[in-house]
Amino acid sequence: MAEPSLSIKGLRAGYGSLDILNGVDLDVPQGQFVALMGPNGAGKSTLLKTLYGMTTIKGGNISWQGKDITALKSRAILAEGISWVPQGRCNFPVMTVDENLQMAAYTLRDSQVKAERDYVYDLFPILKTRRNTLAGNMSGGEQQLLEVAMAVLQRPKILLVDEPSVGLSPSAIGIVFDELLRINATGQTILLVEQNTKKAMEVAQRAVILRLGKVIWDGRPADITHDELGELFLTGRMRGETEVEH
Amino acid sequence: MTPAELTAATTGRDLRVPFGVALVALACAAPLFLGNYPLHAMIIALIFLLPAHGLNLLLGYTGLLSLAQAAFFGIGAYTSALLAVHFGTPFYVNFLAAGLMAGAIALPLGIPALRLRATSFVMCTLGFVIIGQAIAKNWITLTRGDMGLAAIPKPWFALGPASFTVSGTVGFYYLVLAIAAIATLVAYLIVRSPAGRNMIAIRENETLAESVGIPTWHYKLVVFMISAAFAGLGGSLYAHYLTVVSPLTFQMYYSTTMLIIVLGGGAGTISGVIFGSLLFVGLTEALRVAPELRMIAYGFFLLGLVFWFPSGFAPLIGRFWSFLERRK
Amino acid sequence: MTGLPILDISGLCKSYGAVRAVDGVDLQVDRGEICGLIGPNGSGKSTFFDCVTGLAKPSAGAVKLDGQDITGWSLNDIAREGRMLRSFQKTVVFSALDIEENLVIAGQMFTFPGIWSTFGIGSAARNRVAALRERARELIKIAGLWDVRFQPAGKLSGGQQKLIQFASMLMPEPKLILLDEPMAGINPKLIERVVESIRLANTSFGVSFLIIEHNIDVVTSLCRRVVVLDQGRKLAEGTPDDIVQNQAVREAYLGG
Amino acid sequence: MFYTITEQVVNGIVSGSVYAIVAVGMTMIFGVLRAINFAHGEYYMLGTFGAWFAIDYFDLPYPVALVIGVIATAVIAVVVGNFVMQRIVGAPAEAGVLATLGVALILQNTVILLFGGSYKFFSGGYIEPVSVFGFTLAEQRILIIIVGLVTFVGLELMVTYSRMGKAMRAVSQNIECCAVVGIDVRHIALWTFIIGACLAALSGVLTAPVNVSVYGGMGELITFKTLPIIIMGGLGNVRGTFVAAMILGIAESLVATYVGLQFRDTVGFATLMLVLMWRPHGLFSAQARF
Amino acid sequence: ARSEDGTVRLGLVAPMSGPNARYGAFSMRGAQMAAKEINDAGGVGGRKINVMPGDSQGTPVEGVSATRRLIDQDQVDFIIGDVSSSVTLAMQPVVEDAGVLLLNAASSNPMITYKAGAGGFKWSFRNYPTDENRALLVLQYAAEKKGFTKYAVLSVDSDYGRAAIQFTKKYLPRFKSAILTEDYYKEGEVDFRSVLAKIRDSGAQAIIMYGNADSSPIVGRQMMEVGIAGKIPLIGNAEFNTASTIKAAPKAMEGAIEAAAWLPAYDSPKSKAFVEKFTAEYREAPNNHAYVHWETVHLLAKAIEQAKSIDREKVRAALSGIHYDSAVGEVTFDDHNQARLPMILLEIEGGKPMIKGAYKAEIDYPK
Ligand SMILES: Nc1ncnc2c1ncn2[C@@H]1O[C@H](COP(=O)(O)OP(=O)(O)OP(=O)(O)O)[C@@H](O)[C@H]1O
Ligand SMILES: Nc1ncnc2c1ncn2[C@@H]1O[C@H](COP(=O)(O)OP(=O)(O)OP(=O)(O)O)[C@@H](O)[C@H]1O
Ligand SMILES: [Mg+2]
Ligand SMILES: [Mg+2]
Repeated sequence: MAEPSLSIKGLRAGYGSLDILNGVDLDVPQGQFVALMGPNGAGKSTLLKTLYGMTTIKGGNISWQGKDITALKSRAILAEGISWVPQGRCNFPVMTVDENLQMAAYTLRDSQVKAERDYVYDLFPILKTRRNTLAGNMSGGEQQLLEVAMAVLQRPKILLVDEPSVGLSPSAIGIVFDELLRINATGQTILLVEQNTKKAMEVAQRAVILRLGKVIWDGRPADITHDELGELFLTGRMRGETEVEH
Repeated sequence: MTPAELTAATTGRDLRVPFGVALVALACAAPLFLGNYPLHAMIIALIFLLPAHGLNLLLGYTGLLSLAQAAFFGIGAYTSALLAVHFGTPFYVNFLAAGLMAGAIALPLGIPALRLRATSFVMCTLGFVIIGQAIAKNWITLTRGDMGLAAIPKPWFALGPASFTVSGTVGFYYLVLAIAAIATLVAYLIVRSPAGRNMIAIRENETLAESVGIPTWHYKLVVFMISAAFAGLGGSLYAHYLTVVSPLTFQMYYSTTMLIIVLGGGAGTISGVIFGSLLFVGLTEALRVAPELRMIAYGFFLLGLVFWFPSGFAPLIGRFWSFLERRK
Repeated sequence: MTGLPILDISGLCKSYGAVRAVDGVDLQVDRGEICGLIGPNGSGKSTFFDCVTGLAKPSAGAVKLDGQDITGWSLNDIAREGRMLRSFQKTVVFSALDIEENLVIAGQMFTFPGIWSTFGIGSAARNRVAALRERARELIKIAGLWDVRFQPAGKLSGGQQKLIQFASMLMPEPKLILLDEPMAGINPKLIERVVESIRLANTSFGVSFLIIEHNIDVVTSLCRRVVVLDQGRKLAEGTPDDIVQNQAVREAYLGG
Repeated sequence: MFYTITEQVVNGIVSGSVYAIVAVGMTMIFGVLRAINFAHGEYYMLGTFGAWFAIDYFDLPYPVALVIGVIATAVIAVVVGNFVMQRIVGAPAEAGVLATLGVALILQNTVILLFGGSYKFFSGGYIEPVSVFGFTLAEQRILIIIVGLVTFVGLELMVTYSRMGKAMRAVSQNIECCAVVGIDVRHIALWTFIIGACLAALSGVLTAPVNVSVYGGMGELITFKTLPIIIMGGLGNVRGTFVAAMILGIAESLVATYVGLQFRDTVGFATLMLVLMWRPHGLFSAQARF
Repeated sequence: ARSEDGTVRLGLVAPMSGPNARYGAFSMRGAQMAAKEINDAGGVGGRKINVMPGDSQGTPVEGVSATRRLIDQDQVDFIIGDVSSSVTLAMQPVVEDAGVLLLNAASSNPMITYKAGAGGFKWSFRNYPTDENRALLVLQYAAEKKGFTKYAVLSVDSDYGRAAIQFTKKYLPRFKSAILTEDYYKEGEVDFRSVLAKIRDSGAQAIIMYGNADSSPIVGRQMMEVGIAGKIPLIGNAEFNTASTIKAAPKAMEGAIEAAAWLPAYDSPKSKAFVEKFTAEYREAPNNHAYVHWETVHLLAKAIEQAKSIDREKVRAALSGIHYDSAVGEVTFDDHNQARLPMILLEIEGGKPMIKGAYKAEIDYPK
């Protein structure tokens, strides 16, 4: 494996006094495409939020390219080249698609913005046709596309995406995942949270499974079958392990 | 209501009862050890408790921020005063009429206002106060305008041929205490009923509440009327206690006072409101030691409240409960 | 149980300015049926739901529920009838309340006749609420939310909130439930359970369903009939197998 | 008759332009902080006091006093912004009401404590009446109208085209998402607040010569005039606020003439209620837009 | 008496915070200055006067709270207050119950003394002219000396402004006069242009204005703008005669007629000395409220002196029969505990206030 560029050690974090992550260890080398999976409420979104500086960290540390980013605020993290697409709606509903993309480029220089915008319009032509529609008036799936586009536009070094496939039609899911693969090919690291495990295991180079705030499985998608995955979600153990116990 | 509170409400009942009894006993015995002036402060606190309960039902439970309490307070005060001065009716007639009048007027006002959302609703309710004051000032034949109505008689009751007048601070204190206790019980029963749960649902998410079949519009209207009636009853006590009403009764000051009581005590809890009214009146009276600095200190108190106790002092009470329980 | 369809919609249209979100759709849901509604993003599925349930006013067309014309009724008018309930695509819950309270509220209006009775404090009211709690606990177990049942719903994960919404729909057992993407963000194992409980409600209580879903596996396994929308119009209708084979559907929706 | 009506309309426009400058600051603050600023009038008062102080104690000319009044307010706004306003971003509406009421009490009574409660006499400005199209106005009022127009055009441009303006709109719509795209919400909130407070101060100093009296409690009335305007204009809507201010100015003027001055202060809220019955989201748009 | 510490405990209820704080500030300064003068001269009967403030915020409920506190907590024997009539009306029953002497110095609503003395409340006194007296005086002067018959009303929308006009109307027929337009402005109003234009077109000969001092300069300036300055004079009472008001709009104030309990410009040695001393002390000229409170403290001191005790009963008796020389003339009380006060009438001529006389009138109480 290459030199780890994102390194999470013994991370404990949560909301207020409530701990959700109970010691997460994860090393992600530059350019890897990681799928984070796990049952509902496992703490996947919380992990991404924590990486983006949006929760209270109780212990452990996060470093990125050798730099400790544990205590940084989200704006500073963004400046380090880490972008986040949160779960659920996150756009400016009373601004047009065009303006939303401009806001996404808030930290970029003005000259860059236009080129970047044209680039995402090429990627997602449907957004181009709706460029003057208010974001809040679009369908759920269209908004989801917009949000992915907003993050892509920032050209981050690490992209944290939380369930980008939610609400997308099968063909749109195809487009989004193709795009993730493509930007991954340009060297960007991707941390993808997905419930659509089938699709996620197709595209990711590595699968990490979280349960009750801990990593319980980490390996290549090819090394785990679908049924085993389901079993892991439910019990936290592989079938093989249970048999050994008996 | 947070789950913590819900559990506290069920498991803590055994403690609540003795504690509540002790509190009531203390309140009953207050005239034995309180002078006239502290008793007066208690009376004011208890009078304000009524509109505050009303506002709490509206804001704390149903999620509607209203500044109209002063308007209904004023309507109640004037209704009572006019009846007492012109017709010499006994207290309970004036008192009930004040509540009914305020509640009834809330209906036509609520129908257009409750269609508005958040800030527009707030401003509309503020408008009621301002327009109410203009009416009280200009409908001179009825209200005597700015001269106000003075010499409102002390509360008296007629029971058949016998009649009985409540006079003196102590007498009035017991009258107000009894009424406040009943009002608190009524408010408690409302929020503990299924309707109370529906009100919270409206507060949390109106569209969702509608989609699960809660007639949000009716509830809002009913709660708005109930809250107005509470304010009207408070206004009646106010008029009989101070013996004057003037257009100044319609003043933003009273609306914000109610707001401070409810939020300071803890919106969405009954005990919080009781605590809030005592605290508020205690504070304003305590601050009298430095008249020039009084309002400045009060301003800082508000800021402290917002930033350090954003959900009022009720969580403190909750913590006190769990402390007691752990000791047990 | 045959006869009239439970939901009968004809020529439904909805436009927002120049956008024709729904453009003349006819659709029937038979009694006891589980019907699927699919289509590409922005094809007008959610808008269709909005028009049927009264959240939006249709520009044209008629909606009949159980033989009764309910076109133009408001969301609340329809919901209060208690025959048809819906869930929302964007998850909404009563954030400050725990799961049990969320579910009790969802069932409450259907066990209390009229708003005045909800102010009741007697044992009759208490018993009703207790029964609701009982049912709520059952559903919480089914949805796999037992461990977090005391947490405020607003502080649960996205998927958990989606499950609360689903469970709320089952609380009062209406005749028809419209679900807008109930499986979005739910883990594969739980999807199986949700599918199971939909089947159960359908077979043992005769609840009909109209389900918007992008998870095509779920749609094919659950629905007897699937309707496909595209750009506000009905593109196809038929059994899941027909639909998956349909060339037009493949192009517009499934991709390739 | 016709002359009277026209004259009253002109009077209405004159008072409308004062309302407009104060209200636009408040509407911007609301747009970003989602808080009704009950202390807004106090910044109007502070500006006036600053200018009065400069004139009375140091004999400075009016234009210099104007600058001093605005700067003094800005300094106070920085403090209030840092310690109070930034912290109510994203808080529920009630918190905003209480906090700004608290600030109003503090500012108002501190000024009273420092300068005494009595009214002061403002002696600067250009108060000579001049005749324009047959109407006589104090020169100062012409200045007010001009400054009002310039402010509005400037703000409208800023809000639509500048980075800051767009960020302000963004903050008003979705705070969490601002973190995602890297907008510093607290920074934007602070600056919006300072600009809003300075606009209030500016209109305070501009009107001081014609209003003459300066006293600690003068802000409250302005706050109450402004509230219906910003709701009518559509919260956060600069253009709407301008139009609403003019409508209110003219309506007040006509009511004062044909109904009675005592009803003047009710006009704002009465008009507001009528407007809201007809258009629940204000005169202009269904949604907030700067 | 309750106070055993050898002082005279004197409560002062006034709005010390809130929008009307400016009245309270003046009242307090006037009273404190008087107390200091008396104490420096050895006190009353050897006792120092201790002024204890109570904030009424201008609202009845706060006023009553303040009064209660002064009585029960601070153990005062005498209270002076409040400025607002509605607050004073609410305080009356409280002092009546407690048997504490209330000496009002600045409320002008006639009801206060309708109900006092022979009217019922034996502990309420008022050392301030009522609205009725003033209204009559102004109208009489305007009609007889100026020949006005057509008036426009522009008064403050408060108990004070409203009551003054109510009594003006009572006396209109006597002078065969009429009111053509009637408007009331809210305290703090700054825009009078519309109303002044209406008045200009109405044909009124004078504007009857009963208001507070801070509005007068604004009205004056806007009269200049609307073009009626110097043509339609102001009459009534709103401190037309202070130097700053005249300076603000000299042309508009020319010919203004005012009837007042007192004015800084009043030309008597005692008054002049007060103004000088106050200005030196507080770097600000006194207003009417400062004066009346200053004078009332002195009046009370004299009553205590005459009673030779701070026993309230005795002081009350002394007050009823007092003959006190105030800065504007002799003060006595009638059977309703209302002071018979001279009222001064001034007219501005050539930019200077000219005193046209001091008048007293008996009040006819409603039967
Ligand atoms: N804002 C919050 N405050 C308190 N607790 C929270 C909050 N958000 C989430 N939690 C808790 O953290 C746990 C993990 O939540 P998280 O959102 O990380 O789950 P997840 O793995 O992303 O699940 P899903 O697949 O359903 O999105 C949940 O059980 C929830 O109770
Ligand atoms: N309020 C509105 N104003 C304008 N256009 C709207 C509005 N609501 C929906 N639309 C448009 O109507 C079309 C249909 O939207 P709808 O939400 O019904 O799609 P959908 O089929 O549910 O898509 P998805 O699968 O992405 O949820 C979209 O193109 C959307 O932009
Ligand atoms: Mg998640
Ligand atoms: Mg949809």
